[in-house]
Amino acid sequence: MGYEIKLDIFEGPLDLLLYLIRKNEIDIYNIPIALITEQYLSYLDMMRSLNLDLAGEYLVLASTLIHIKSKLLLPPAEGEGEEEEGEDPRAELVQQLLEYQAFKEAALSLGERPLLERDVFTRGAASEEEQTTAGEADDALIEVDIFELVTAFRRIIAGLDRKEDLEIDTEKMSLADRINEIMERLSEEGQITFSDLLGDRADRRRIIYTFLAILELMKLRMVRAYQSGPFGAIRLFPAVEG
Amino acid sequence: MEEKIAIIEALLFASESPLTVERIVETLSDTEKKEIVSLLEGLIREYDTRGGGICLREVAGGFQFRTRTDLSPWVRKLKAGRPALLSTPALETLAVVAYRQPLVKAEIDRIRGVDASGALKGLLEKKLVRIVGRKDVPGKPIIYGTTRKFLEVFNLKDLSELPTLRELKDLQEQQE
Amino acid sequence: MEEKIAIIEALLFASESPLTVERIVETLSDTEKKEIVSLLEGLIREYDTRGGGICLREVAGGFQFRTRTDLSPWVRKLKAGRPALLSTPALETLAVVAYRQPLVKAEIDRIRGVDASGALKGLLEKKLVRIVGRKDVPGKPIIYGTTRKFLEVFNLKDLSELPTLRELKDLQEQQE
Repeated sequence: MGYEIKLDIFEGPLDLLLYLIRKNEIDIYNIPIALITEQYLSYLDMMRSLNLDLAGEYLVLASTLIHIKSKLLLPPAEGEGEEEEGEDPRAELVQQLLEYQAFKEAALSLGERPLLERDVFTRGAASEEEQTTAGEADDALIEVDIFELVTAFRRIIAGLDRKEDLEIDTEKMSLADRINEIMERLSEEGQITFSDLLGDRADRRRIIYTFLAILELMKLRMVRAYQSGPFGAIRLFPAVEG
Repeated sequence: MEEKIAIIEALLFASESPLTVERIVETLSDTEKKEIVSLLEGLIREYDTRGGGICLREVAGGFQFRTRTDLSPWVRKLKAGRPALLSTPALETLAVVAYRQPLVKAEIDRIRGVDASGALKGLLEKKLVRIVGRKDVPGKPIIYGTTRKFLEVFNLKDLSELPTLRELKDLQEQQE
Repeated sequence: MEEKIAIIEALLFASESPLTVERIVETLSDTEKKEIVSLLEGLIREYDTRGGGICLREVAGGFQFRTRTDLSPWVRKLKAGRPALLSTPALETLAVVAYRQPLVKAEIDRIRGVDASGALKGLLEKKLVRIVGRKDVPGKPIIYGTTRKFLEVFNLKDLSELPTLRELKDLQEQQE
């Protein structure tokens, strides 16, 4: 049996299962579960004895296989009479295997396309114009990915004290949103009432964050709030000229 | 040669990413889109007929000069670098994202039967996959999709050019 | 076209710097320098006669394809509208503002460990960051926050959609 060398090429439990199905020339719609389970488990044993890292997913599939096997062994339950055959316990697994197989093939055909920097190459040198004109017009579009932004933030935070490494909580971000919105509107309109700020979309979350934002802005002494008597409209003014 | 073709050729050559017809229209300003498309088609034919080392191709929604595929051994030899290969997990993850986008990581994990975190991060770093947004369900999981660079690297005009697989179609029919 | 010329053309095109005859000799290995020089001269003539947007020129001790000099106004026009990339300092400053807003410059400086004035100015010009107000404390420092354009550029509905550090860490850990 020359399969030792192939061990590390399995991409996961589904991949191993597909390999066994292919190796035994089995019809995927009619998997002999007992045989496949036995082979699957002996592969896991082998991987373990070779000290290969066994991802938890391999064990999950092992238990799924054993579960299906036991279901197939059970006599059909009463009432689930002969006329109506219960669903094949293998159906879900087959579905999953077919789906995975399809994507595996898709991956292969992607890999076979003429790939940039492997099969085709674009112009290697930067053009003269690129080097001379930095071309950073003010209103130019900006091409950055949100992933780069988080990565940048993480990089900076990594160099700081541990206490800086706080989880970014989304509540603070919602608050920042409201603060931005309030300051934007104040600079446009000069003054604004609490209910103007809520607008038509006055859900609970929005009311709370708008209120918290105003408190925060007052604490920063960026806005002043006035109320025209009890139950009157709360009116906000910028505390200083922007 | 007509001056307009020369200009278009210079623009294509100078652009660092596939050049869209729209950008050419903006830059030339006095030429209709239809005319530019037909000039581009003419250029593609001209380079193909000539059989030189360069050809013009439509990729990622634009046009770009590229080296002829069959000459890649020579170019690789010159560049003396190993081709930037994607690992099998990366390629599988990319295939799932490409065909099922927009989707969340849990869906990728489910289809591949293993955790896709590592592969996904590599693809994000290579800019083949990007964060599209968040799903409006509890936990607001991040939604992923492919990038324009994905189209460039895999020589695709657009996503509809991805080959449809029979198995995939069968599955979708079964699911419905 | 002779295959050798096609190969040389692909090499010239893909090379990052002007390609010397010596490098071509090394790469082709079975062709004499003299022959390559004459093929290169032939290519220069061919492109010049064709009068397209590209020409082959001898520069810095090597050969390189370039856009025709008289077409540079068009190329410059194209480049003027190209997407600008953010420099690393700009990106880092933007990240700090995005995650820690509203905040004053002193706080950005402290977190990044360098003076953020330049980067901040650039971000203000690009309208990614704006002045939210002034803190009513001695010196009245300016308070910064991100703009609506920032959300648009990064395709976010609101700031709470910014990926958290934990989400990034989850992606990272699997690889290690």
